[in-house]
Amino acid sequence: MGDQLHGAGLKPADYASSQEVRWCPGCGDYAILKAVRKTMADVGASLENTLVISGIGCAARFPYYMATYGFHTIHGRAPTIASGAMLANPDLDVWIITGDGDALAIGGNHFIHLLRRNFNCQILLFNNEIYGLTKGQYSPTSRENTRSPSTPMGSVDTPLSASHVALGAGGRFVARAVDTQQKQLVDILTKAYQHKGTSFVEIFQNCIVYNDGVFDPFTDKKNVADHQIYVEHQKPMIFGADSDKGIIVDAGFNLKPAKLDAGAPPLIHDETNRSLAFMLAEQTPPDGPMVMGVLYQHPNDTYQTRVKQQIKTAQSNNKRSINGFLRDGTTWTVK
Amino acid sequence: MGDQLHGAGLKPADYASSQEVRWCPGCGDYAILKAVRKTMADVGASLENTLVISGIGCAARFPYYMATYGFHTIHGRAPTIASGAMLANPDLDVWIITGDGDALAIGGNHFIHLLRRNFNCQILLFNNEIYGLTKGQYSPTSRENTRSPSTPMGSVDTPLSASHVALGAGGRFVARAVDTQQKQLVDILTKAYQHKGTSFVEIFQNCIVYNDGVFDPFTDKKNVADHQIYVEHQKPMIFGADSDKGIIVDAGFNLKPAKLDAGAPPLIHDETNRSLAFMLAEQTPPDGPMVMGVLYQHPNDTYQTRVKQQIKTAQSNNKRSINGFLRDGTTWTVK
Amino acid sequence: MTDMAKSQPAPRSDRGPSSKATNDGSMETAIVRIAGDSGDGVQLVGGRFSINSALAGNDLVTFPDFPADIRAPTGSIYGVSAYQLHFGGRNIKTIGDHVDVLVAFNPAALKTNLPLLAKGGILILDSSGFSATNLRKAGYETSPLEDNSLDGYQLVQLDIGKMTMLAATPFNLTKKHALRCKNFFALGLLFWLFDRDPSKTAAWIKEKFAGRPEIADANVAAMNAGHSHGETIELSGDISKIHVPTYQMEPGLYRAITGADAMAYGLATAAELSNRQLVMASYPITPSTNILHKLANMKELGVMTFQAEDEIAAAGAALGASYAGALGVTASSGPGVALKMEMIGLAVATELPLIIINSQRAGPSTGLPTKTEQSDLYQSVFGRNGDAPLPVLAARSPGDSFYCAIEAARIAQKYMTPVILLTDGFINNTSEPWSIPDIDDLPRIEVPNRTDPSDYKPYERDEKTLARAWAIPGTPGLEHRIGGLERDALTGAVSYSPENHQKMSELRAQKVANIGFDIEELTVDQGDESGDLVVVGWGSTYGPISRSVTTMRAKGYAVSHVHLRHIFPFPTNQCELLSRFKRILVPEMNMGQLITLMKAMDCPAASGLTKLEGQPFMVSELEVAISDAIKEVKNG
Amino acid sequence: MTDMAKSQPAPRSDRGPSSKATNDGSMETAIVRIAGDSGDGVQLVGGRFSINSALAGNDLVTFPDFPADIRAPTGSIYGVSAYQLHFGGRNIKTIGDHVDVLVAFNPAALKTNLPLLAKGGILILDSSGFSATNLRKAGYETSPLEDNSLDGYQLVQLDIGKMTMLAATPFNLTKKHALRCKNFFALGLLFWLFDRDPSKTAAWIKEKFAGRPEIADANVAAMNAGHSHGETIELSGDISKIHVPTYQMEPGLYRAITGADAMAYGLATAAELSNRQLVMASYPITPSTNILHKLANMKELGVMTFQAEDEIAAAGAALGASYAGALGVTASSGPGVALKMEMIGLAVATELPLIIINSQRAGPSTGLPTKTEQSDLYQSVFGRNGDAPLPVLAARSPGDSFYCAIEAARIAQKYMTPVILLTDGFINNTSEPWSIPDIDDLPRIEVPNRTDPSDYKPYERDEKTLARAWAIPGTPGLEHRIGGLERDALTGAVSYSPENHQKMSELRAQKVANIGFDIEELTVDQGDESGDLVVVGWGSTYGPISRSVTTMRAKGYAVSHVHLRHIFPFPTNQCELLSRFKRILVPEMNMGQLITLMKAMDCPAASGLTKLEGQPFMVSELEVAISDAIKEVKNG
Ligand SMILES: Cc1ncc(C[n+]2csc(CCOP(=O)(O)OP(=O)(O)O)c2C)c(N)n1
Ligand SMILES: Cc1ncc(C[n+]2csc(CCOP(=O)(O)OP(=O)(O)O)c2C)c(N)n1
Ligand code: SF4
Ligand code: SF4
Ligand SMILES: [Mg+2]
Ligand SMILES: [Mg+2]
Repeated sequence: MGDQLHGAGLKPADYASSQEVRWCPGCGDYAILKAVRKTMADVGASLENTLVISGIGCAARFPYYMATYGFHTIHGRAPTIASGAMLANPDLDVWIITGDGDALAIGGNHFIHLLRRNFNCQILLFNNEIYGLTKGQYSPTSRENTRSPSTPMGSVDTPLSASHVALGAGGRFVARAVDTQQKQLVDILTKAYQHKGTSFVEIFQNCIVYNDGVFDPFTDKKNVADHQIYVEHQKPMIFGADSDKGIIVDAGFNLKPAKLDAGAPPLIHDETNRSLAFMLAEQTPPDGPMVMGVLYQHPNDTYQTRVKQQIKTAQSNNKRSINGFLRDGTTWTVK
Repeated sequence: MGDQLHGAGLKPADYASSQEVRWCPGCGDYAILKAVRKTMADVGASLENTLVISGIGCAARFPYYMATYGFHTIHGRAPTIASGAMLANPDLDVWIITGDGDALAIGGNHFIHLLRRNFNCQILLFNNEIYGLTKGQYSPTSRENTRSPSTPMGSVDTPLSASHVALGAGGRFVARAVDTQQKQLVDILTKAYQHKGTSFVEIFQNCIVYNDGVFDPFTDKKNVADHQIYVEHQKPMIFGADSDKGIIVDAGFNLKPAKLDAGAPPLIHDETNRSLAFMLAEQTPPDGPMVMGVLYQHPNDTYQTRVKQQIKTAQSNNKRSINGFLRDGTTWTVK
Repeated sequence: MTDMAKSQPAPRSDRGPSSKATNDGSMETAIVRIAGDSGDGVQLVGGRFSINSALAGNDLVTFPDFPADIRAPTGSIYGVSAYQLHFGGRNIKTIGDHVDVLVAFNPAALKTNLPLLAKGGILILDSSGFSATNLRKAGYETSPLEDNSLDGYQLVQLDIGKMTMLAATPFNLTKKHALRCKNFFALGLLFWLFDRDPSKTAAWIKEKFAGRPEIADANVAAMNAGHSHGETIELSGDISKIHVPTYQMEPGLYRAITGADAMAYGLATAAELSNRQLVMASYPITPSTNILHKLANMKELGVMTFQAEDEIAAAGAALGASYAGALGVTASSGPGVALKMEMIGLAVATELPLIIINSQRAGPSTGLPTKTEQSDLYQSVFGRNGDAPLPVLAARSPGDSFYCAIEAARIAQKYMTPVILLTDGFINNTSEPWSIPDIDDLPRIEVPNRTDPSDYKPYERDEKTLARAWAIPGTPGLEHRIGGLERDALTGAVSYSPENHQKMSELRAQKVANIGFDIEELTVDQGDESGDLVVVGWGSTYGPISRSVTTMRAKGYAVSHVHLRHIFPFPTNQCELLSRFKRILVPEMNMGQLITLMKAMDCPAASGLTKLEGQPFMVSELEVAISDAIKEVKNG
Repeated sequence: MTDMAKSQPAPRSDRGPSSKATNDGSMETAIVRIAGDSGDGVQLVGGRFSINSALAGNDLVTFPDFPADIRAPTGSIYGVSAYQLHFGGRNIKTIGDHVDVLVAFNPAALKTNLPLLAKGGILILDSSGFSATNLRKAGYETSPLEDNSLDGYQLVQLDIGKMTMLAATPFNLTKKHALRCKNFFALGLLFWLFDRDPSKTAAWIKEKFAGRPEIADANVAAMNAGHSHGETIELSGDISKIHVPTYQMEPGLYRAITGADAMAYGLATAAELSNRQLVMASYPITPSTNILHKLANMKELGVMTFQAEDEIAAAGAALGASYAGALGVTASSGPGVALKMEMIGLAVATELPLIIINSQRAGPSTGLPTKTEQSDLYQSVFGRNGDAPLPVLAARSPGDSFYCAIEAARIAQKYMTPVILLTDGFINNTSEPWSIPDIDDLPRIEVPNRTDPSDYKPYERDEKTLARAWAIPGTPGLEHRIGGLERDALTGAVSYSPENHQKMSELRAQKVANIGFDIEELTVDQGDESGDLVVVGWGSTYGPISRSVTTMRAKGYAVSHVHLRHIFPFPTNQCELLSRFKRILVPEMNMGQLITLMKAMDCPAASGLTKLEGQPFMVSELEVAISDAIKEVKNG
C-alpha cells in the first residue's frame, strides 16, 4: 500500500503496543512481528492510518502487539471485515494477518475473493502447516500423512499450496518468505506494502510446539543455500552454495533445477508471468529448490480506485439529493 | 467414477424422472441435462447407485429431473453433503451439479477442498456467468463491467476463472465444454466419469434470460472453428476452420496462438502437465482460442480409497470391540 | 408454542361473494387482478393501472404475485404471473381477501386465479389464449369457456389477441410484437370499466418506448382499442362501468412505494441524518435483493454497495465498514441471516453499530422463497451463541420501512449495537401511496463519534446510554485493539477475569434493556385503551388486522388493535397496556413466535392465531377470530 | 430474561475455612490442587493421583484447569496450569468450592491459586521455583516466603528442585531432565500425606517410559524421595497424615472418564446399537475438539472421522453421511454451531437424522474459549430461520454424556430429526469414576430403514412417530429426490401449495412435540415430591446443585432437586411436577435462558440464579440461594 500518510520517523519499537507478547517461547511468530514492525518503520507507516486485522489462531493475536489500530475478529473472516473497512475508508493502510487454517480452511472463500477483487492491502499468511491455537490438528497445508490428534494414522488429504491457490484466484502479488530470514522478509514485506492491490505473502513459520522443524528441509542453515532460491525480477534464477545451480525448462515443458555447467542457461525471472510463477511454486525440496521472493507481481487497478471512480462518475453526471431521489418517478399532490 | 454397479442397458430416457423440467425455454441447462442422461446410458450407470447432488440456483434444480437418487441441498454446500455421503458409502456414483454462484461465490471454499481431497465424483459447474435464479445479478465469473441489477454502472471485480481456481486448488481432472456441443460434452462427461478422483467439468451454459449470448465469441456457429480449440492428450494443438492455426510457446515463456505456416510447430497437448493446463486456460478470445476438452488429468488415490485403507489397517492390526474400548486403560472393580 | 389455535379459513373455492361487490355501478373499493404468462406484461400494465388509480384519487395497495420460476414455458401453471390492486374510496390496508375483477390471458391463469374471484365477480378472458394446448397445459379436460363452469361470474370473453392485432396493423410490427400489446388492450378495457382517462398513460407509453415509436404507437392503439371496446360491451349490456369514489388522503406530495424501495431510501436518509457514509453489503437472496438493487442505483449520494461472495462476507464487510466509521448495513432473508449470526455475535461483543435487515420468507430451510412469512422472530431475538442480546424491530408496511430504517440506524449508532430489522417478502414487493417526507424536517441522528485522544479507554461507556465511544481508524491518538475475546470493561484488553465477564455480560444486557426506555411508548393503534379484546400484531399483519378491527368495531365489538414495532426490547409500558384488556389475540404468520416471546417477557396471557400458508391473513379470517374471541369473553 | 437475581458469592479471598477441614488426621473428602508452569507436568501427576485415589476406594471428581495460552513463558501468570482433585468417602459431585491442599511450583502458581485455598489449608511450596525473576513475573514485590503473608496456612516449604536432583543423581540425566521429575517428587509427598501405596504408580511409570528406562527410574526415585520426605516432615510435626475414608460405590467395573471420552464412546456405542456406521465430521474448536480426537482413534470399530474445512462443511458432511445411511454426527462449540444452523435447518426440512453436539463455552462471540458456560440454550432451541423445531438434550456429567449420546441417537433415528446435544467445557474436561456398562445389555435402537420399493412415498409417515422412512441411496427401487424447498406431505416433490405448507409446518411441530411422550418422565432426583422449594437445573450444574441440596436437606430444609435432561421438548409431566412446590429456583451459568424457555412453555413461575464467570457454581453459593428462597417462602 500507499504513500498517503506517513509516520514521522517512527522506530520499530514505536509500533509495539504495551501488551505483553504471548506466543510460545521460540515461536516463529516473534520473528515475523519484528519484521513487520521494522518494515513499518522503514516505510514510515503512520500509527493512526494503519489497521491490522486478523482472524483467530496463534498468528491472529498479532494485532494486540501493534500500537496501530487493530481488530482481532473471528475465525477466517478477517478479509471480509477488512474489505468493509477499506470500502468505508479507501485510504487506510490495511494489513491482514492470518494462519494456514484461518486463511485456507474456514477462510478459503474470502481469501480467494479478496485476491480477485484486488483490494489495496497486504495479506500475510503465517503458514506453520498446523492448527496451533487448537493444539496441533493438521491443517489444509499439512503434508500428506501428517500425524496429529485428529489424524492419528496420518492425514490422507493432499495439501493446498497457498501460492497456487492465490495464483489460481487471480492474485496479482504473490510472494514467499521465511520467518527467521529477516532481511529477506523485510524486503518482501516492503515490496508487498509498495504494491498497489492485494499483496499476498506466505511466510513459512515454525511452530515449535506442534510442528517443529517441518520446514527444515529448506530453512535449516545447512539447507538454505542448496534448497532455497530467492528470485528477483529480470534476474537469472541461480542458487546453490556455489551459485552453480539454476532453474531451467526441460523438453516436456516443465521447470526443473539443474547444474549450470550442464549447458542450459538458467531462466530469467519474469515476475509478470503468472504461469511461470505457477511453475516456480511447484518446485519443492528435495527435488527442486523452494522458491522465495516475489513469484508474481502484475499490478492492476485496485478495488478501491474503481469504486471511488464509479461514485465520482455518478456524482458528476447528475447529482441529486435524497429529497430528489424520494421524488423521482410519478408523484402527485393531495390537497 | 467407477465401474462397480451398472444399469442394464438403460436408455437416456430411463434416467428421466417424472417431474416436468422447469427451466426457461431455450436455457442451456436442457442441453446439459440431455448430455448427462446420454452419458449415463452410455456408461451404463445404475439408477440406485447414482446420486445427483446440487446446491441452489437454476442449475441446481437438476436432480429433480433425474430418476436416480437426488438431493437439492442449500446454496453452495453440495460438495460438503456429497463428501459425507461418499464417506458413508464410498461406492456411490456421485454427480455434483453447481452454478457459478453456487460453486465460486458462496461455495468457493468447499469447491477447493473437494478438489484437493480428491473424492471420487464428478462436479459439473454450469457457468452462465450470472446468477440466474435470483434474477440476474453478476456472479464471480461475470466479466469486468457487467451491468446487472446490483451493478448498474458495471461490475468492478476481476472475474474468477473456474479452471484456474480448480488447478490452483490441486484438482486432478479439469475439463471444459459447451452446453450445446453435445458430442464433445458427452465425450468429456464420459471421461470425467471414468476418471478416478474428483473430475471437474466447467460447462459454458447460455442463460437466455439474463446473459444471452455471452459466450457467442467462441460458441456461436461462426466462431467455433476459429475461436475454440478442442485439446486431446498427446495430440498437437491445432484449430481453425482450415486447421491452419496452432498453439505455440513464445520466447517470453507464454503460450499464444499462431498461424502454423509461420514456422513454429504446434505444441503437443500433455494432459498430465498442470502448468500447461494453467497456461491453456489463460487463452481467451479474441486473442487466443478458448480451450475445450480435458485440460488436465493426472489421477491419484481417491479420498475414499485412502480412508477405507486406514480403517482396514486399523482393523487388521488389532480389532477391539466397543466393550474392549470401554475397558482400555486403568480399570478397577468395586465389589 | 404449543397451545396455538389455528385459523380455519373457508376453503378458497367457497369464498365470497363480497358484501361490497355490487352491480349498481358503484363500489367503495375494488380489487382487480390481472393474470397471464410471465411474458404477458401483466406487471407492467398492473403498475400503470395503480398509478392511474392513485392519480384518480384512490387509496390503494398493490401486490405483484410473481411465479417461483424464472421463466416457465408459456401456458404452464407455474409460469403464471399476476398483479393485484386493491383501490378505493377509503383507507386501503390490504390486498383484499378476494378479487372483484379478474383478467386472465390463458387457461393456466384462469385455473390458478379463479378461486380468488368473488362469486358474481367480473371475469375477463382472452379467448385467444385458450388453445387446446394451453387448456391441456393447465389441466382442463373440457374448455371452461364451453362447459358452463363459469356460470356464476359476469363473464366477458374476448378475442383480445385478434383485436390487438387489428389495432396494431398500421404499425407494421411482426405478429409476435403486435401480440405483445395485448396487455395494453386489457388495460384500456379496465380504464373504461372504471371510467378512467387513459391519456396520461398514453404519454407514459410514448416516453417509455421513445426509442421504438412504432411499438409505442401500437401499444397506445391497443389501449385505445380496449377502451373503445368497453363501450361496445356496455351497449351489449353484459357489464357496466363501475364507479369507485375517491379518498381524501392527508394533504401532501405522494408517490407509490414498495417496501424494498422505502427501506433503501430510509437507509440512505439515515446515513445522511447521521452524517455517515452508507455502506451496504449483501449477497443476493429472494426477497431481500431488491434493497441491494435500489441502493446500487444511489451512487450519486455516495452510497456504496458491495455484492459479497456470501452472507458471512456481507455481514463482515458491513461490520468492517461500521468499524471504519460508516453506517454498515447488510440485508438478507432467513437462511442468509443464519449464516451471519457468528458475525453478528462479534458485533455484539465489539459493540459496533450494524444494521441487519431480514426480509422474511417461508421456512424452514429454503422453504418457499417467494412466499411471505414471519417466522424469523426466534432467530432474531435468540439465534446467537452466548448471551448476546440485541434490539429487534419490525416494519409493518412499505412506507413504514422508511421510518424503521431510520429508527434502526438511530438505535444502532446511539447504543453502539447491531440491530435486526425485520421486514418480509410481502412488504418488500407490495406498494402503496406514500406521503413523501422532506428529509430536512427529520431529526438528526447523534453518533458517539470520538476524536479526543485524552484519556481514551475503548470500553468506557456513556453513563446514560452505556454506549462506548466510536473511535474510528484514521483518528490520531485513538489507536486501540478490539476483538471477540472477552474484553476488560474499561480498557478493552483481553480479560479472562471471572468478575469482568460477569460485569460485561450484565452491561451488555442492560444496555439493550435500556433501549426500552428510549423508544416510543406502545399506544393503541385503533379502538379504546381497554376493552374486551386487543389484537396484537407485528410486521406485515398490520393491514389485515387493522381492517378487521375497523369492520368489527363498526359492528359494535369492543376490540382494539395494538401493533408492535419494537420486538426486543418491548416498550416498557407494553405489559401494562395489554393488561387492560380482557383478552389478547396474537395473529402471526408463524407457529406462534411472538406469543412465546411475550410469555418470556411476562406479558399477560394471550392466545395465538397462526397461519403458515405463505400469504397474508385474510380480513375475513381475522373477523371470525375476533368474533370467536369476544364470544369467549362474553361466555365467561 | 429480566428478573434474574444474581448470586452473590463471597469474594474469593474470604472463602473457607472449610467446615470439614480438620487437623485431626481425618477428612470425609479432600480437595487437592497441584499448580505449576505448563511444562511442570502437573496434569500428568494429577491424573496419577486420581487413579490412585479411585483404586484406594474413593469417589472423586477431577478438573484439569489449562491455561488459555498454548505455552506461555515460564513463570508467567497466564502460563499456570493446574489440576484439581476432589475425592473422599462419600459420593463426590463437584470439584469443590475451595482447596484443602495446594501444591505450587512457582510464584505465579501460588498467586493465581492461593485464593482457592481454604484458611488453614495445607500449602506445599517448591522454594526452588521462587527465584527473583519468577517473583517479579508473578508480580510479587516481596517474597511471600518471607513476608508472613502465608501465615494463615499450614505451610510446607521445600526445595523440591534440589531434592529431586539428588534423587535423580544415580541415573545420569541432564540437569534439565532431572529437574523434570519434580512433579513425581510432589506426587510422592502427596501419597505420603494421604497414606497411599505408590507401588502401582511406580509400575505405571516404568511402563509409560519403557523406551527410556533412565527417565523411568529417575521419576520413580523422585516419587519415592517425596514419599520418604513425608516421614521427615511428620517427625518435624509440621503436618500429619490425613485419612480419607473409602466410599462404597455400586459394585461394578470402573474406570475414570472425561465427558469428551464418554461422549465419543456413547456415539460409537449408539452406532453399534443401531447397526449404523458412525461418521463424525467436525472442525476443531475448543472445548469440543477432544471428542473428534477420541473418535479418530476408534477406526478399529469402523468409525470414520472427517476434519472438514469449516463448521458448515462438517455439518454438511455429517448430514450427507446420514442421508447415505450412516449415523452422522458433528460437534462444535457455540460460534461453530452458529455456522451450522442453515445446514441444521436443511436437516429439519429433509427430516434426516443428525446429531449436533455443542460443547458450550463462555460467549458471546469468541468469548472465553477455555471457560465453561451454559449460554447456548437459546441458540439450540430457537436459533434457526423459520419454524424449525428440533429436540435438544443436555448432559449433566462426564458419565451421563455416554448415555445422552445414545439417547440422542435413538431420538434422531427413530424420529428422523436432527438433535442438538449440549455439553460444556467443564463436563468435557472433568473426569469421574464411571461404572463401565456392557453394551450387550443396552437396548438396541430401531431405525426406520426401508428397503421395500412397493408403493414408496418419500414423505409418508409412520403413524405413531410421524417419522418418514429412511430410504438410503444404493437401495434399488427407492430412488427419490429431496431438498430444502417445501415438500409435498406425501410425495416429497416440491410443493408451493399453501395448504401443504401449513400441514407440513404442523407435522414438523407435532413430530417433535410427540417426543415429549417418548422420553422418561421427569422425576425428583433428590428430596420429596413436593415441598417448599425445588431447585431445577440442567447440564453441568448437576453436581453443585445436588451437593447443596444434600447439605441443605441435612440441615432440615424442605428442598428437592430436579434435573432436566430434555430441554426441548420438556417431558410432559414437567409443569405438573414443578407445580407441587411452593417455589422454584433455577440456577444457570447464563443470564437466565432456561427460565425463559420455562415461561414460554407455561411452566409455573420460577426465579433464576445466574452466574457468568466462566466457572461452575460453588456449593456455598447455592446453599445461600436455597436458604434465601426458603426464607422467602416462610415469610409469605
Ligand atoms: C468458528 C470457529 N471455528 C473454530 C475455531 C477454533 N480455532 C481457532 S484458531 C483455529 C485454527 C488455527 O490454525 P491457524 O489458522 O493455522 O493458526 P495458528 O494457530 O496455526 O497460527 C481454530 C480451528 C474458532 N475460534 N472459531
Ligand atoms: C444461503 C443462501 N443465500 C442466497 C441464496 C439465493 N440464491 C439462490 S441461487 C443463487 C445464485 C445462483 O447463481 P448460480 O449458482 O450461478 O446458478 P444459476 O441460477 O445461474 O444456475 C442465490 C444467490 C440462497 N438460496 N441461499
Ligand atoms: S502453538 Fe505453535 S504457532 Fe502457536 S504460539 Fe506456540 S509455537 Fe507459535
Ligand atoms: S434464468 Fe437463465 S439459467 Fe435460469 S433457467 Fe432461465 S435461462 Fe436458464
Ligand atoms: Mg497454522
Ligand atoms: Mg449462474
